[in-house]
Amino acid sequence: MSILVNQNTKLLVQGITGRDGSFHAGKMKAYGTNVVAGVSPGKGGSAVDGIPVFNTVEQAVKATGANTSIIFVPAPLAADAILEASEAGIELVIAISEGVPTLDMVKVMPYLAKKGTKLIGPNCPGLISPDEALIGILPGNIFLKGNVGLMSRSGTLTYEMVYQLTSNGIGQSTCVGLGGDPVAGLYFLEILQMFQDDPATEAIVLIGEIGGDAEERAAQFIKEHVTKPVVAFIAGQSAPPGKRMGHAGAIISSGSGTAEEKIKAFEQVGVKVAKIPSEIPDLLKQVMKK
Amino acid sequence: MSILVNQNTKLLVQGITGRDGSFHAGKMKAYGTNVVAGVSPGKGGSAVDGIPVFNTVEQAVKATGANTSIIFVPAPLAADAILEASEAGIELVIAISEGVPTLDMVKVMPYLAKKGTKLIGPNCPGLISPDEALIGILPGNIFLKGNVGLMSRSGTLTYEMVYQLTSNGIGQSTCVGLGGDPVAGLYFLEILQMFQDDPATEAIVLIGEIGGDAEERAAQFIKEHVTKPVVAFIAGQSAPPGKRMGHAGAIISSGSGTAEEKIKAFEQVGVKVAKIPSEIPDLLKQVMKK
Amino acid sequence: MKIHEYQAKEIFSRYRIPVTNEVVCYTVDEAVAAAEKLGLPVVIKAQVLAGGRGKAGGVKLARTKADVPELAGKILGMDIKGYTVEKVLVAQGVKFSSEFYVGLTIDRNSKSVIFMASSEGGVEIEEVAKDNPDAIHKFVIDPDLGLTPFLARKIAFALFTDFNLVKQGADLFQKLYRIFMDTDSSLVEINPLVITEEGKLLALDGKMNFDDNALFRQSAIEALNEPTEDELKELDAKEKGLTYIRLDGSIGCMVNGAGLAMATLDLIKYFGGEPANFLDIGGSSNPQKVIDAMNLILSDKNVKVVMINIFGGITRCDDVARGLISALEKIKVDVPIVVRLSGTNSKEGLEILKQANLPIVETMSQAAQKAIELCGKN
Amino acid sequence: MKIHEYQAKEIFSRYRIPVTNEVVCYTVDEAVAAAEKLGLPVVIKAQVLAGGRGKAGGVKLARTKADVPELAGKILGMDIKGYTVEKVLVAQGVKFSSEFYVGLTIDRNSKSVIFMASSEGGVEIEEVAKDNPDAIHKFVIDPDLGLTPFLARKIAFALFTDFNLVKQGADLFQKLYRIFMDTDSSLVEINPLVITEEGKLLALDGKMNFDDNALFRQSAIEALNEPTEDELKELDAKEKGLTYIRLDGSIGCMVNGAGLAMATLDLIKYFGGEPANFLDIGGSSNPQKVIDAMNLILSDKNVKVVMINIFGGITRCDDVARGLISALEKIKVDVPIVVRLSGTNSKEGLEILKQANLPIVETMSQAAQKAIELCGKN
Repeated sequence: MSILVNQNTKLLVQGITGRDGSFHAGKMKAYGTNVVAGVSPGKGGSAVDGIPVFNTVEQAVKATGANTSIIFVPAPLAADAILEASEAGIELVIAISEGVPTLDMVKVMPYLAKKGTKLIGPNCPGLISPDEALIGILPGNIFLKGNVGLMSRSGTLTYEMVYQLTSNGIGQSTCVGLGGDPVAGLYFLEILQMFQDDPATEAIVLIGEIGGDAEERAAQFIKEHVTKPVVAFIAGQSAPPGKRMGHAGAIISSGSGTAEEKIKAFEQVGVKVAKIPSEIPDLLKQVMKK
Repeated sequence: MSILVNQNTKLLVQGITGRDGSFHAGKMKAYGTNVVAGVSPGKGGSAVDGIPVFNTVEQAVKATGANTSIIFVPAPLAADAILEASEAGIELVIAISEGVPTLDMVKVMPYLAKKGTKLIGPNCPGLISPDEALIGILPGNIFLKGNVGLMSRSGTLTYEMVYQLTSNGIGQSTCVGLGGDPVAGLYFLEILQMFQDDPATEAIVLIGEIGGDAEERAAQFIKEHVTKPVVAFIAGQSAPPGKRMGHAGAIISSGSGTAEEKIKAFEQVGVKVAKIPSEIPDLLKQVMKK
Repeated sequence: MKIHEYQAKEIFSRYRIPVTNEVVCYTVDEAVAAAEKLGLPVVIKAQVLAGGRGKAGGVKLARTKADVPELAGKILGMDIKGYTVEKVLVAQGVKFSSEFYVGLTIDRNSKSVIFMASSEGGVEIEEVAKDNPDAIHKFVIDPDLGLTPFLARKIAFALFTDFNLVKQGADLFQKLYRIFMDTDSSLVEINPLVITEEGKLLALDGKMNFDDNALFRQSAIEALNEPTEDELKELDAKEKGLTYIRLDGSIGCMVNGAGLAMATLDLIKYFGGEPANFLDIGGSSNPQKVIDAMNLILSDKNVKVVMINIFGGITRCDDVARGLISALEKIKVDVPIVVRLSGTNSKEGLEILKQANLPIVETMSQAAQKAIELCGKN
Repeated sequence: MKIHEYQAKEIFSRYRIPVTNEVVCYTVDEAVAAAEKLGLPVVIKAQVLAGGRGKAGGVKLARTKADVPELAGKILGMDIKGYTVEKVLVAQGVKFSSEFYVGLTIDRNSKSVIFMASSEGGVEIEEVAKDNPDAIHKFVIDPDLGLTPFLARKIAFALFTDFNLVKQGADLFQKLYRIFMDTDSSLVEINPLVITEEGKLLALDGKMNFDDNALFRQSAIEALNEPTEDELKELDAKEKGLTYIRLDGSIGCMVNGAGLAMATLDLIKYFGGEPANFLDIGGSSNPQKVIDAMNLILSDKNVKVVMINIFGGITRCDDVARGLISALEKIKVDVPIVVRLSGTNSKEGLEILKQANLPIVETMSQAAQKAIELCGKN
């Protein structure tokens, strides 16, 4: 078992004829993900890597039964692509596109709620249930099937963490890159609940970042709803106030959303926080022994 | 019993300090409706006919527990008033205001759906459950408590019909004036279902009008979901095509929505249609004998 | 409210929707000059606020220089469904391949704006709707989203196969939606929308209707209004709180409430009479309103009898009766009047009328029959 | 992206939000002329893209004619948090009673725009948020509805009791929301919003930040950008696919991925070092990118050592290693370099680096410690 994506995932790639879309469609297919269709307006009828391409998401869903979509379209068009997927009945949308205007996402959210569409991203690396399905731009080879659920606001830092887990023989149920934009889809709370409910997940790794209060809220949620062990890491402990470090999310302003506060929030609810990334495997081993 | 409004109705009057608002607030209260509050921005703290006035609907609901609201504000502000009621948790909104721009109503509808707010109107006379609650501008004295449910797209025509029923000793469970605007709240289908489910209603009178296809859809719905006897009347049988007869709804264009088609649709599903208003009491007596 | 084709296309142009090169002309000379400027052939089209002008001979193709004054002369001054043609649109003739229909209107059932598109353009869309409903694609527009790029593309893919046309179409449809929303339209149509020889989409004709309830915030649109004489009368009535529509019969009607007024007309027809008007005087007993209403009815010289049908609701019948009498004292009415008064305090009301020697009846049906009888005598 | 107070207030003015009469001045002479025109007293305010200018002495009241050149002269050229004051705003002194705070920003939790309002204006709102959070009213704005009149009124009722002020406030707040949406803002603030002696609301100060991701469609806003030298460097880096932020330390960093880059800085600090920059080179092994990145790092003369931390994901470590070597062959680097390479094909990558005699380490922690060690020696 795993969460969100698995062998029943039928993946549609929106923007499949673009540079990133075609490259990663191939990578995902090679990993074993069931990539059933692509969409690229005006390219309907063609194929990429053997994957049939359609003009609209509606046509693709009708023809292939796609239930999940990954978005590689350029940022100015990404919100519209998300809406198109939602309108066509796609259940889970993963938006990789980086640089999507915040107000575009603000306008998208109520529609997704109305249609019951789940969203991950934008500006995220995607997610993977090892040996089942890889949806995103994550390097499949570093993951190992297992029983740790991982969620992160960051990309390469996730890989770094996963690599350390895998190197230590700790496998993963599902790893989710949530993205770092100010307005994003599923976040810590929803994913924590899913891991809590997933029989295949025994422990949870949460990789946070400075800015906002998502980690503080996650800590509160863990206290109230999560019985499985959780360990955490917060990136940006040394970031100077007011500087934006790559992720739009990672801005510290005036003493709120600092790493210090987040670490304190976690420790208060019994979540162990790694000081440096290399501590994570040991912390996990400690909490999982119990 | 009755539908929508009864002795548990706690009524708020939006626009209570206006000419129509204050006049009808008094009339409704005199009828016995539980009028608990009024709203008029800037007049908070005052009272109309002993009814306390608030600046916002939120304050009124908090102070009085109002669950139903009637809107008397001028047409350009009516949509905003409906939204304010919905946002504050009002369950049923009756919009009397006439001349509300259609696109205002188009924009209001999804929000009401999201919040689960029921709407009647705009441009409607309101509704009454005789001896329980009168919400609107209907003349309370012509109604008689009984077991016939009545719904209508028209105002005075409704009174005419009700007067004939009452004069013939036929009482009413609830009478609903739906309004004649192109985009309106609850309509035939929803009200039919409510009457069907209401133990106090034994027969149903439907008063339709030319224009649109609401009556045709009602006929189809009756066939599939309504087991109680229904009789109908269609106004505008003689209206010339393309003319707007008072109600925005009553436009015939190019052979669709004619009285002839509507009457045919009803007769096909076994609903008796009165040729002239005075036939209604007799038809009712016929179907209720069975 | 309706506007002319040329006005609709001026609005289209402002939103950069391609329309034909064209000039609106009030005289034959202007039409000749316009044709000279545009180059032959030109299409000369009557500008009247009525449908079916093609069938009525109000649209003609001028191929030669001599055609222009001849055809323009014929069309100017022509009567189309009671409207006199006071201006024509002289439009450059365009070579095109296919004709499409696109239109936006309000959909009562989805309570949304709906986009309609069909490959069977150039003919009356109502005919298509009747004969081949599947040929009309309908797309409900979510009010919260508006016409999104993806939906605009979906519509365009339903009409076109060439992706270049799909892109043009999607862009054009979004503009059309913006026009609809920006102007509080109730109907916006392009019929036909054509593909020119150069592979460009072009609006050959255009139609726009507006929501009267929204005109208060659409002053630029309201300024385009050209009410006919009948409509002016209706507008004037509206300012007095009356809704008046002139019809062709001889029985003048005064009723309170639109639904009851419609039912009254139906009843007159049912018993074999012909109503002269629809007139809703609303819900007050103000004598001035009755005076205005009576003057309005009597301004129609066809009226041979007046039927007053009042249902007293909130306004009591005795008040109405007093209002009626006070009004009738102030104006001279030289046709017979039939009064039917029912509802709250009807007994008292009828008593008052009786004392004033006004002919009264008990029911609507009796009133209608009595009016028809008096009409036959006159 | 940020803009100056005077620019924000120019935008406010365009939306008819009342602001003080004011003139932006680049010289003392201009300030004197402006004060003459506006009349005394005037407030002279430094226009810099940094907060806390009041505490830094960048805002002064000039009561007399002599005050103006003196104070303007003091403020112009002043350094506020590393920004040199190149212009001042000379604003008419206004008598007012109460001070309010109103602001709009994005709320991550409701995923909506949020309106904040407080009666405790005139001070830093972050202080109010800390000391008296209940004094800040927050209103989530439904994205589908926007700031409706009723919500604007509700906000205004939370601040004002006088209905005249409520009406002014509701109107002003709706305009402020339109500004936020129209310009793709990330923050719009008026602090303080005051009530003048005439009972009118007036924006005494204004602040606007914008969503960088939306600047592509906000050319008028983008044109207002006045990047500092550091920001120009960051922008230049962005064009090359790099995210660069200059910091104060001496260990230059080159990392792929923002999160990993942050964690790298953390690690350096954790072991007692000071990073010279944040630099995310993204996910490709293109040698040109490495060259650009290295040039960027070395343009900072404080850098004594460079730490390269690459996690090979989709891009394999051996490709990264080859890219690194090819880049380092093309530029002269006269400070020591520490390379840490991990992930896909890391063994092969490290082998390649070893053959090229580049100092390599196995883990992030080792890399950080090694860099700090080398930094100490330099």
